Amino acid sequence: MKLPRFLHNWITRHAQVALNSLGRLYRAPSASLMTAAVIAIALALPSGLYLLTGNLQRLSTQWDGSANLSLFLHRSVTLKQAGALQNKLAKMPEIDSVQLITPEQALAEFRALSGFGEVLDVLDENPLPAVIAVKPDQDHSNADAAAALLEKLRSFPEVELAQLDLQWVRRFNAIVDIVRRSIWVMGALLGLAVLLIVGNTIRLEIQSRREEIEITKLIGATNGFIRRPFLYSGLWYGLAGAILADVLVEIAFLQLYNPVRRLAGLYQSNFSLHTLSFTDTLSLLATGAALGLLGAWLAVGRHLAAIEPT
Amino acid sequence: MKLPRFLHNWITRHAQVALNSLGRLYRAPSASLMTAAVIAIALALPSGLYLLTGNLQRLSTQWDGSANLSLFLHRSVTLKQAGALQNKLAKMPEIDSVQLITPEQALAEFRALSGFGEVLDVLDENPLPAVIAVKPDQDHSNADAAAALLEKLRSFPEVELAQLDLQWVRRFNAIVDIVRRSIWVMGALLGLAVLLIVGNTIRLEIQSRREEIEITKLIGATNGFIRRPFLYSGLWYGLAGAILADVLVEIAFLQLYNPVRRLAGLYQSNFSLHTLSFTDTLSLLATGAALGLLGAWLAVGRHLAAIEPT
Amino acid sequence: MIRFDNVYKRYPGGRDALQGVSFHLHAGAMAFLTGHSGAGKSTLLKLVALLEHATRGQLFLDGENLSQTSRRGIPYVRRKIGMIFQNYRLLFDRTVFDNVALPLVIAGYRHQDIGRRVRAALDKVGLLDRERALPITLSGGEQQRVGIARAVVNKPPLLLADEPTGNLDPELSRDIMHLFEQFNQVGVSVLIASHDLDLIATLPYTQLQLHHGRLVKSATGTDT
Amino acid sequence: MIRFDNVYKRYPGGRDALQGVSFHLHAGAMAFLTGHSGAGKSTLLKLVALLEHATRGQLFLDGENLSQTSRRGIPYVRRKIGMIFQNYRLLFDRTVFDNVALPLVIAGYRHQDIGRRVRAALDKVGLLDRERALPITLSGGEQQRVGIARAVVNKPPLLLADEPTGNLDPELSRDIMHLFEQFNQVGVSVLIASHDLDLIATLPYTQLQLHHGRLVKSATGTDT
Ligand SMILES: Nc1ncnc2c1ncn2[C@@H]1O[C@H](COP(=O)(O)OP(=O)(O)OP(=O)(O)O)[C@@H](O)[C@H]1O
Ligand SMILES: Nc1ncnc2c1ncn2[C@@H]1O[C@H](COP(=O)(O)OP(=O)(O)OP(=O)(O)O)[C@@H](O)[C@H]1O
Ligand SMILES: [Mg+2]
Ligand SMILES: [Mg+2]
Repeated sequence: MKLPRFLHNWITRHAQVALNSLGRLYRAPSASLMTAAVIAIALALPSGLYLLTGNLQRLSTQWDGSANLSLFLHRSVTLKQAGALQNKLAKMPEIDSVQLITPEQALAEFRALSGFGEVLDVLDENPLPAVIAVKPDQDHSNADAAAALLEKLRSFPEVELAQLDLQWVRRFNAIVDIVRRSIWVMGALLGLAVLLIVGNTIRLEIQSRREEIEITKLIGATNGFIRRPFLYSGLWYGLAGAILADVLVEIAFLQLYNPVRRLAGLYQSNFSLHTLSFTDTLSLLATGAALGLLGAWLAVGRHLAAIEPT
Repeated sequence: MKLPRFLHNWITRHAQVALNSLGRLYRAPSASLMTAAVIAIALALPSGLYLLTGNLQRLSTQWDGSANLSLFLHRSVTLKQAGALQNKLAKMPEIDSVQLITPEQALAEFRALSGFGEVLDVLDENPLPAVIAVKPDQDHSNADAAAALLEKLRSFPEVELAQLDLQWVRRFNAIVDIVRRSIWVMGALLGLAVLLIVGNTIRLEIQSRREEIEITKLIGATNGFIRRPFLYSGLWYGLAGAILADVLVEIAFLQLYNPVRRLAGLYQSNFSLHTLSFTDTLSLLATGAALGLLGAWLAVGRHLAAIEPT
Repeated sequence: MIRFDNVYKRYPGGRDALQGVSFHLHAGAMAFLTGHSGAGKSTLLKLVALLEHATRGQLFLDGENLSQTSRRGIPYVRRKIGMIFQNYRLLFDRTVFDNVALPLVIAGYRHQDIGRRVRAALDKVGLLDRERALPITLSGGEQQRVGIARAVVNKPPLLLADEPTGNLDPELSRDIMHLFEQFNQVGVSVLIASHDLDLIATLPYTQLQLHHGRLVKSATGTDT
Repeated sequence: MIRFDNVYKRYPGGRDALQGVSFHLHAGAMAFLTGHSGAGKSTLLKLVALLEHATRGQLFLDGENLSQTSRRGIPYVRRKIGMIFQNYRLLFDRTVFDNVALPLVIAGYRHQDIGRRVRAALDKVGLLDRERALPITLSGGEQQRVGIARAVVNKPPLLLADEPTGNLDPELSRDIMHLFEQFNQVGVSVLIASHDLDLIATLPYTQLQLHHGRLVKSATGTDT
């Protein structure tokens, strides 16, 4: 394929500028690294937060924070009858899933949660009833629909008491609310920080190359010609910062991996932290490059026009 | 008091340079604000984290994560006998405090924690024993001493079963471990970031004032004379950043204040977030100024020597 | 090539640098611009290169009315002009070669052409052996000659020189003036601001003399 | 005041700028330094101001052996010298007043003294009315004169001038030379590098002529 001459020239020129500005960064490695490191830290923190919320969400689906109904059965109901009820419920369209908790399982869970441990062994008989945990489907998870479902289930003769776990839902929502607000505050700050850092770096770079800009304007350079290397610098800074950020996030999550495993172990969960996926990494790099370019663009737009040769 | 002439000159000169460099920042307000904002964000995040851990610690002393002993009494023990045992234990030197939990209280607590709620009302009789919660004093809180104490308490005739709440201690420690590691990772990154940002800003500023530095060296300026305005710039940047960071942290915690109150309410706690105290604010300002000065010092040391007039 | 029509230039601050200047430098002509320090010589050259804008009056370059040039058009006007600055204005972090190559790079010349043309220009000012040097390692006169090479490298139709021999010894000054004459002979219009009255007196070109911003002696250029 | 004893200067890259230069400029004497572009004039002046270090040989300023000056001592040597640079080297973001005041500020003069001295120096170069201007708004010759005012403002015992009249018209050049003579008459030693052979020829001072780094004509200065 033969490119038109105009396009060929255009590509050659851009490639040259891109390489030149990369070379300029490479020739001052410690300075460039410092700038990239600052950008990396600013990028790593929101990425880390993003990962944390991702993991939190996975955790919350394991915990299942949506509305749950508990049906406490009469103590006279046999296990067989309970199993039959379970099957009947499972076929109802409003219900997503049901789980039967036998009195023995309920006691074991209580033992684990309360810390009363062996002391319960001294009880003469198991005082707990069998329980069926009911999870409504998506459409019946809101407060009203769940309450209507509750009314319906309450009418089954085996059920002594039906209860909606609103307390737990409220608690979980309160926690999620706090986390969401923290992330919103930090994320906004850090997004701003990336733009400021890149913009500031490019601004100071423009300032320190003021003489060069004036001289090239003097001998007939267009604004586009002058802008180009700065935009590429911004791009490279952002990209380098993103690569470093990726490394930082991986290191940080490696630090957390084992403690989280241990904690999950204590709760009999096999939950483990997920780190950045391939697509995550790609979007981090793209975000870094885009922010770098945008920051450079803003700085160049504001500060390049102010430099006129005299 | 009359200052010696030498000292008087010295002070005048420093005051002049300090004001001059402040004036220089003031004359380029948007640029200075940008730099200060970047520093502020970097300072605000560790300050916010510091506050969070402070609050977490307050919370943990409320929860009391140290080793606890639970004494489950025989069901035949009357409330009066239990009260007498409580008083006897409270007088033991190894023990910090004791709390009697009657079967009724234990049932209520179980009800609240388990979510079984009203279903327990259908029980014929309360199956739970009375419990005495024992908190060892500081010296007997470690695993060995607590185990020895446990052996001793087990021998009381009223006690059916004595149990050390190690599970809860392990869980709490695992959580604390995760939080500590996260903070360590983030704190290290952000501390580095502040130094890098100030250092980078001063480096680029030195670069853009290279001509000025060369010329002043040409006409006989000492290194100290040239260094001074940059050090003051660093100081001002750090200080301005710290002031902004203070504002940011206050705003962020204001965002969190109400959700946390609400959450604490759900747990019947009157816990509320503490924000930066007066001393905290002072140390934030001092830290900002010190980091600014240090960053400037490092940058000036590395880059000023490289500029020699020709 | 250049026509001034009753041009005034007042700088912000109220200083009148040019007052009622009118003259016409024909295409292919060569002329000197003289006058005391602060007379307005550099200002006149800056108006032509659109580094400053006239306060009143009209000026034309190559038939184009410069007061009507848009911002986007300015770079293309400057590319028609080879300008030599009183204070050289070299890039101190680039080699002599890269400095001289700059106008060609800006104009988008091809790599091979650039090398050939740059070396030809450096040869003309006697600095071919210094192409890899940084300007900071050159003597004052050598820097001035790099500036001259940069101005002529892309063979512009107009050469503007502001004190091009201020830092050259008499012999080299004569050589450089001779170089300008050579360019003039192949059709380039040349306008040179200079203090070197002795040297100018030996050459047969028009003199435009400024005195406190007014043209006190002017004549249409005559080609040799 | 200045004594060179078989001084060699080779720049990194292998260029020999000075070769076996010996001369003695007595305290209170005035002399000119001449030679072609690239002969080594600026290099010689830079060695005196410790902007460069001699490769071989010894040089003395005011009796002090400059090859033994420590890094910390360099600024104090420079304060003894009023130096005028070929390329002015003014601070473009400070006013003319602040530029001229700089050596006094560095030396720690008091506020009141500074104002008085700066105005006296600006008056001598005819720029008293421009003290609030920024250097960028001055003509080339005016900038050169600001540089001269800065060099003389703290009355140093030695004046080094590198091409101080390169951008001045002949009349102003004579005035500035006359100013140097006045300084010389009150005891200041003066060494001026210049291409203006015609002007120098009219003045009765020693000439040190350099040719490719070697001193080809030298005589001990004689006071007028
Ligand atoms: N940007 C500016 N702002 C204000 N005044 C200026 C500016 N540039 C030049 N001037 C003033 O305009 C007058 C003419 O300046 P110009 O540079 O044209 O003189 P010149 O003839 O080139 O002098 P020289 O031979 O010293 O270079 C001078 O008095 C100068 O101070
Ligand atoms: N820093 C440097 N590194 C390498 N070579 C240099 C350096 N400075 C000067 N030179 C070379 O040393 C020689 C003498 O330079 P110098 O500046 O002393 O000449 P000059 O007599 O002042 O000339 P001019 O009249 O053109 O200013 C020149 O050939 C120059 O290229
Ligand atoms: Mg001029
Ligand atoms: Mg020189």
